[in-house]
Amino acid sequence: DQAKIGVLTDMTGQFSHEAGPGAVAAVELAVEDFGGTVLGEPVEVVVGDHQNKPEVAASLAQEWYESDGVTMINDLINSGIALSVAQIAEQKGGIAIVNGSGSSKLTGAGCTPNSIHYAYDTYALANGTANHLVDDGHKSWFFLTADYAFGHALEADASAIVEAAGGSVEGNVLYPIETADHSAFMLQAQASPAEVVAIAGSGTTFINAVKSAQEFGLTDSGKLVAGLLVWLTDVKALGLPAAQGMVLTNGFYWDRDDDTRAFAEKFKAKTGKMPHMGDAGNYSSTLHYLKAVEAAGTTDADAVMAKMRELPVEDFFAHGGKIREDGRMVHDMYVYQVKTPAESTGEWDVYKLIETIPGDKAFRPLSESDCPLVKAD
Amino acid sequence: MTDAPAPAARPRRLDVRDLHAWYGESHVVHGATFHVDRGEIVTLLGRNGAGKTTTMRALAGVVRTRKGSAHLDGHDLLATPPHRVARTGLGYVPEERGIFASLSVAENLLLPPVVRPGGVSLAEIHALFPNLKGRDRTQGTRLSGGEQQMLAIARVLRTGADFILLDEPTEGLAPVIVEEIAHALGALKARGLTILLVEQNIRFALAAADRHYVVEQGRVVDEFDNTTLRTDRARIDAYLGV
Amino acid sequence: MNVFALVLFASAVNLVVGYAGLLSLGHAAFFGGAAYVTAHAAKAWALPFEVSVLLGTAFAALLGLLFGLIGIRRRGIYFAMITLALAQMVYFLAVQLPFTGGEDGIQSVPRGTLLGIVDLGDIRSMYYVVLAGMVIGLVVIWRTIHSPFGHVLAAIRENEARAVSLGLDVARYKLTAFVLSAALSGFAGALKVLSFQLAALNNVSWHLSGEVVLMTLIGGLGTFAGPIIGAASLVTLEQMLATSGLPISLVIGTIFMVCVMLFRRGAWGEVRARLAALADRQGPGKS
Amino acid sequence: MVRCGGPKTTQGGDVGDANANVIETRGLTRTFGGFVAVKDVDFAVRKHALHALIGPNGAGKSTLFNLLTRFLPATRGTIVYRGTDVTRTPPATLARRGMVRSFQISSVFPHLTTHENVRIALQSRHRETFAFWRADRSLKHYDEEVRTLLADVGLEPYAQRLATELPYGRKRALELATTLAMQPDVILLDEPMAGMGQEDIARTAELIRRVGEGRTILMVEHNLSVVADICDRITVLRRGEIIAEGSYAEVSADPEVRQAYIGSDHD
Amino acid sequence: MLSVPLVVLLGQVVLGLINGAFYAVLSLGLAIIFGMLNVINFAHGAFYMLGAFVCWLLLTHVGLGYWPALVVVPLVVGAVGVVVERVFLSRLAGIDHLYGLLFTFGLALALEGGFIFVFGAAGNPYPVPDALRGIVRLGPLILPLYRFWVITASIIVCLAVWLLIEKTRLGALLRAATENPRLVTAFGVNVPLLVTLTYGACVGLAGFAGVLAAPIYQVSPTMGSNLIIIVFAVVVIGGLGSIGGSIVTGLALGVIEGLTKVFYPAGSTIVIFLVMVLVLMLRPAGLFGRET
Ligand SMILES: Nc1ncnc2c1ncn2[C@@H]1O[C@H](COP(=O)(O)OP(=O)(O)OP(=O)(O)O)[C@@H](O)[C@H]1O
Ligand SMILES: Nc1ncnc2c1ncn2[C@@H]1O[C@H](COP(=O)(O)OP(=O)(O)OP(=O)(O)O)[C@@H](O)[C@H]1O
Ligand SMILES: [Mg+2]
Ligand SMILES: [Mg+2]
Repeated sequence: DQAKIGVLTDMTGQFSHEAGPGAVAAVELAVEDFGGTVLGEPVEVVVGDHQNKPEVAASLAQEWYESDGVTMINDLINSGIALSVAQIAEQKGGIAIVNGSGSSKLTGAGCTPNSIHYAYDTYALANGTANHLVDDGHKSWFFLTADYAFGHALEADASAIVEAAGGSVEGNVLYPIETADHSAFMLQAQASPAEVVAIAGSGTTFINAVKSAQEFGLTDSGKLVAGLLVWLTDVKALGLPAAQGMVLTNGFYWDRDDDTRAFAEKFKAKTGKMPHMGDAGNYSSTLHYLKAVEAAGTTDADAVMAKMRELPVEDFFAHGGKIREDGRMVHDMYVYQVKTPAESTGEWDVYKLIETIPGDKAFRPLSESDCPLVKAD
Repeated sequence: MTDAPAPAARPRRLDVRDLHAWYGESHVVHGATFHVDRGEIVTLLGRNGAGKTTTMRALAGVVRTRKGSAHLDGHDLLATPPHRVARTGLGYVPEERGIFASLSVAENLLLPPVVRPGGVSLAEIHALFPNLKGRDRTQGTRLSGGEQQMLAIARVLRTGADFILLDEPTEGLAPVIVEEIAHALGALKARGLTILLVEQNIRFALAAADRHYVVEQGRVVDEFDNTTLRTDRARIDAYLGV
Repeated sequence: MNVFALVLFASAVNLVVGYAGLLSLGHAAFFGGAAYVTAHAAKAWALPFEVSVLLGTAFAALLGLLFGLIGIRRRGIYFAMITLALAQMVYFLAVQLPFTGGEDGIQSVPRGTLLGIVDLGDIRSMYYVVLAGMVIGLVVIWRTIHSPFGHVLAAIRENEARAVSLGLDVARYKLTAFVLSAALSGFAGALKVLSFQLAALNNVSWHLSGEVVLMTLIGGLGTFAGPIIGAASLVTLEQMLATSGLPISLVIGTIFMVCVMLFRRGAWGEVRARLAALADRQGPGKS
Repeated sequence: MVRCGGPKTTQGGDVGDANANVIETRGLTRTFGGFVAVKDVDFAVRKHALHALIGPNGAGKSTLFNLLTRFLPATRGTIVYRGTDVTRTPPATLARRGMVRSFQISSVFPHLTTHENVRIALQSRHRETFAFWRADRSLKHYDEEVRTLLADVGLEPYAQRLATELPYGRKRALELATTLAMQPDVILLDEPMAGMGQEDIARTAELIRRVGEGRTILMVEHNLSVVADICDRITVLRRGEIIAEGSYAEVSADPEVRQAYIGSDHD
Repeated sequence: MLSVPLVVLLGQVVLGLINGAFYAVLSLGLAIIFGMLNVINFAHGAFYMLGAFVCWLLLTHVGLGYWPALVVVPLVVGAVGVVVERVFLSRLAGIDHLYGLLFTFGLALALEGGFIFVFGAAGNPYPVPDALRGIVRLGPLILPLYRFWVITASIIVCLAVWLLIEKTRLGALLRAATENPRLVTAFGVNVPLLVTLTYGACVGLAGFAGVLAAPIYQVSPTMGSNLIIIVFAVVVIGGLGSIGGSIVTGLALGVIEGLTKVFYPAGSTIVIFLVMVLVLMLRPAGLFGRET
């Protein structure tokens, strides 16, 4: 029984800065830190570049599970791909752990007994930021939402929370994801009386939206910009002058405590950059997987899944993290604000912590889940 | 000037020896040898497919796979880069006319760069080809077939080229215009131009030219002067299969 | 199995681009549109395998008819841009309509059984069914280009005005070829759904429309084997590169450039030309 | 000589007989922008005539052809073909009803062989064009007919050559063969002799005369010896208007025609 | 939907014009390459990206600022274009223009992939030059100053190019050279040189647009890849071969797109294509094109 881990990710495409080489490095580090072997055999890591093509990902996943002896596939950025590989894992008796994609469908209608949604999901991110800001007195909101399922989900989750917490949604605008120029939407945001302009999108279009917000003087005119899904790499790409003041929720920040800093140093030595929540999730989940394999004494998917659920997740990423029956790994989440250039003391010193959300409050409660595995109970 | 002096008295302008030309793999001109002297109008006669057009294209640099030698006023045409050939004073009116569809009549007319002073003026062109008058803005290929032929000739006359290759200039032209062109060629000759002509219309060839070569299968097989052509029609008819 | 679907798709595209001289930049709409319809029919309506595939193919054919009616009288790049524009609208619908699942697509489409006998859940029988589907599609294309209709199509491509003057109603021939090609592309898309159990946005995006033309071009435009070779090699390459660690677009981009520079008639076109040259050289010697 | 002053041809006394005139136009006009290329033309071609249309360059001959074959829509006026109004009929339909044209600038299918060029026309004539399910072996039965047609225009030796490789004159011959393959009732030939060598001209003239038996032919031609030789009726166009009509002898005696078109050379 | 305030609407028209100015500069170059050299230059978006990147690299590694970059970058990118034309595209002249498309598509892929490989996909920020920082208040409307500069610079460049092509013999020469290069050569024009320089100049224009774009958008490897088909659409709507057409169409479509963003944002990605289908149905050769 050899444990073989496949990192299926976007190595060279539009998401490669969010996952890609960083994901691979994190998994490799975890294997090294585990000692390189499990059940007396070396742990092998293989890498696949799915190029954001579901067919390529599916072919590769099938081949990996079926003939290449891959026992677990990790990262899985791109929600369509994550959903389809989760299905394949179930069919072929493999394990899929999602760190790259945030779609909460993975623990909803698309949940499987063989897949785990690990680092974060859209619900948790929206939940953290919305709750915090409304509690803080920022009650009127305007949404700038990427016009696709992922953006809609972020917005829907966030506005439900805003309204539940006594805030109001003043308006929204759906921007097509191909849009490079967001200035037209900025004018609308500008004209709205709302205090908070929440951007529900990700990747390059998110970055461009924040840039225009800065260019149009949104923050100067007293509005608060909130990002509903922000990677550390996005903030780096924006630069502090453009990103400063933005409020966001994240599952991990390298400068949280000594353990995270220790991991970050190792990661940086290997890749030249600081890890973000996807990287940390890839590391932590790989480690957890290997521990479970060792505990189960086999790489058989059912046995390992059972062990993974049984053992608590205990490392720098999560303390006492737990995997629920819908596949959700439950852990604390954190609300951060982007520092101003003046506050920042170093290249990677970009966030200040403003709130910690305990795991049981961070994620969608099981009672609201539409995962068939939960209903079966 | 119109009365041709003895050929030997004229300086040689074009001297073609053992010219070969190919389209890709197919060898079309097989060693043509002929010459044209200053102020002469010379025709190449021959059946369809004999290689007349190809010979002209080889001289103008439009067909690039060539061997042998061709000199115009001492310039080695085969060694001249194609865009420099026009600078030697050679103007080319192609058989297919080569009117540019995306250009207006005026643009077509003004397109070829002037290579020497003394070209035919626009006024003279309009006098010669009244059809072109007032059509400046019409798209080139929307002219009638004959008008396109006029435009193709006019275009080259304008540049001041003094050695002109004319490939079937009368094709598609009304008899009156053919007559006028015959006169015009005479006038051009009087101005000192030298012309190499490919022609199917023997009547026109007779009226316009001084000497005639017969091309057969890519070779020059015979030569006539006008008198012979007039008196010994049978000989040429044998070549042309009439 | 991706290879089978794309080989058929590229061959169908070649029918219009290579044989009818109509550059279409919108064929992904047929491939992907049929994929969505097939997936939805099989999953949400729980229709049998054959019926879903037929529905997908029919949908593509209808869509092809619509595209054709709008664009067929335009020429060259104008035609290409109309097909692109219409395909972008299909893409837009795929993003907007609820049943397509947006950027996530439709997953876990059931395969069912073929004619109620062969269980397609079995990967091996699935494989042969998709292979058979591809072969059937290719036979249809082969027949078409080597048929009286195919000759007329060639003539129209060569000289449209002359074809009209000979009493050929060119728009109808082009439309027929276009609809046929759309239907076959749809068929390919349906086969893809059954092999991967998913339909996704990238199946309707203009990138795919472009890629499939490029596959055809690389293999050899207007040759029967060209698109087969082109699609098979590109898909295989993509699959191989996935685990190679190389920067894929850089490699594929470079391959495109090299292909164009080295064999402009496409791989197969080049082979054929060489063979012909060889035959020429030997011909006179023998006689 | 008959001048065309009135709205109708008065020649022959069979006016009004729908069968006698294969083509009739009334007030046919075509303008390009402000330029009137064909002006109010009343024109008729009688059945089984070999009718020539001549006139100076730019007179509107090709335009008139384009109008008659519906390659260009008319600005005004009507066209009647064998008794029915075809002013709005699509060109391909008209061709299938027996009116086939050739082009002034050679128009062949360049990358098909000479043989295939002609065969396409046969396919069109026999409506064997939509069968995409049938093998092209089924086209073999045309071979004999193609060969005959090619032989008629002296193109047999070129049968397997690509049309693009033919010398200019041969392309014209090919175009003619392709046109004849349609077995048209009415053939419109736009300068069929242009670019041909002497030997071909004679042969083609003979060919046209031969195929003209039992057919109607309307041709534009600048080669007046051919026109004089084979055409039984001639219409002269100038600046879009008919200036004369009649036999060659009649027309060529007209001083206006001589001045505008024929010049002094021909007699 | 009708509750959109008038100011916002007016603002959108201005913003639309600004985007339109980008479309105009890009489509201008594309239109010339396309209409006159008969190359479907799929790499145009990549050259635009290259322009922005060279600009960024000059700033970060050489310390060369925005203003000099405005001149240097188009020259650098143009030089790359010259090399590409000379070494590759010139060999493809005369064969089906699909091969030119294939080549430039490959080039675009390779450039994009290469830049992602080296610089990552996220992109890099480029500061707005000091002189153009800040916002302009037009009544209640707030617009960034830099955007006004973009529109001015683009329109000046477009007009200059238009004058050069339409009012000099250059345009006619180019079109003729596309149609029948051998004949134009025989007339004494050095066609290969002409073509190379034109390609270089048009690509340089794309580089210029890249510099203009750098401070607004991220300098990222994928910035040109989605733009390219929009710009193609602009060229086609304007009518192939019509330089003026592509400028006017670029500006107009920018405005139409901007207004769509107000009333039906989702539709803004396809409004241009919708316009294209409608235009081509009514005018087969585009708004300003001529039919051949
Ligand atoms: N582009 C071409 N490719 C291949 N062969 C060609 C090409 N053009 C002409 N040929 C061949 O070259 C030979 C000579 O043709 P060319 O056009 O020079 O003849 P020509 O004497 O001008 O005839 P014509 O009187 O018909 O114009 C012919 O056999 C012709 O088939
Ligand atoms: N599409 C068009 N646009 C503008 N002018 C046109 C168009 N087509 C034809 N013309 C003009 O109409 C007139 C008649 O042209 P047409 O081709 O009918 O002449 P033609 O009698 O056939 O002459 P030729 O004997 O030279 O072939 C010409 O002056 C021509 O320039
Ligand atoms: Mg010739
Ligand atoms: Mg004519």
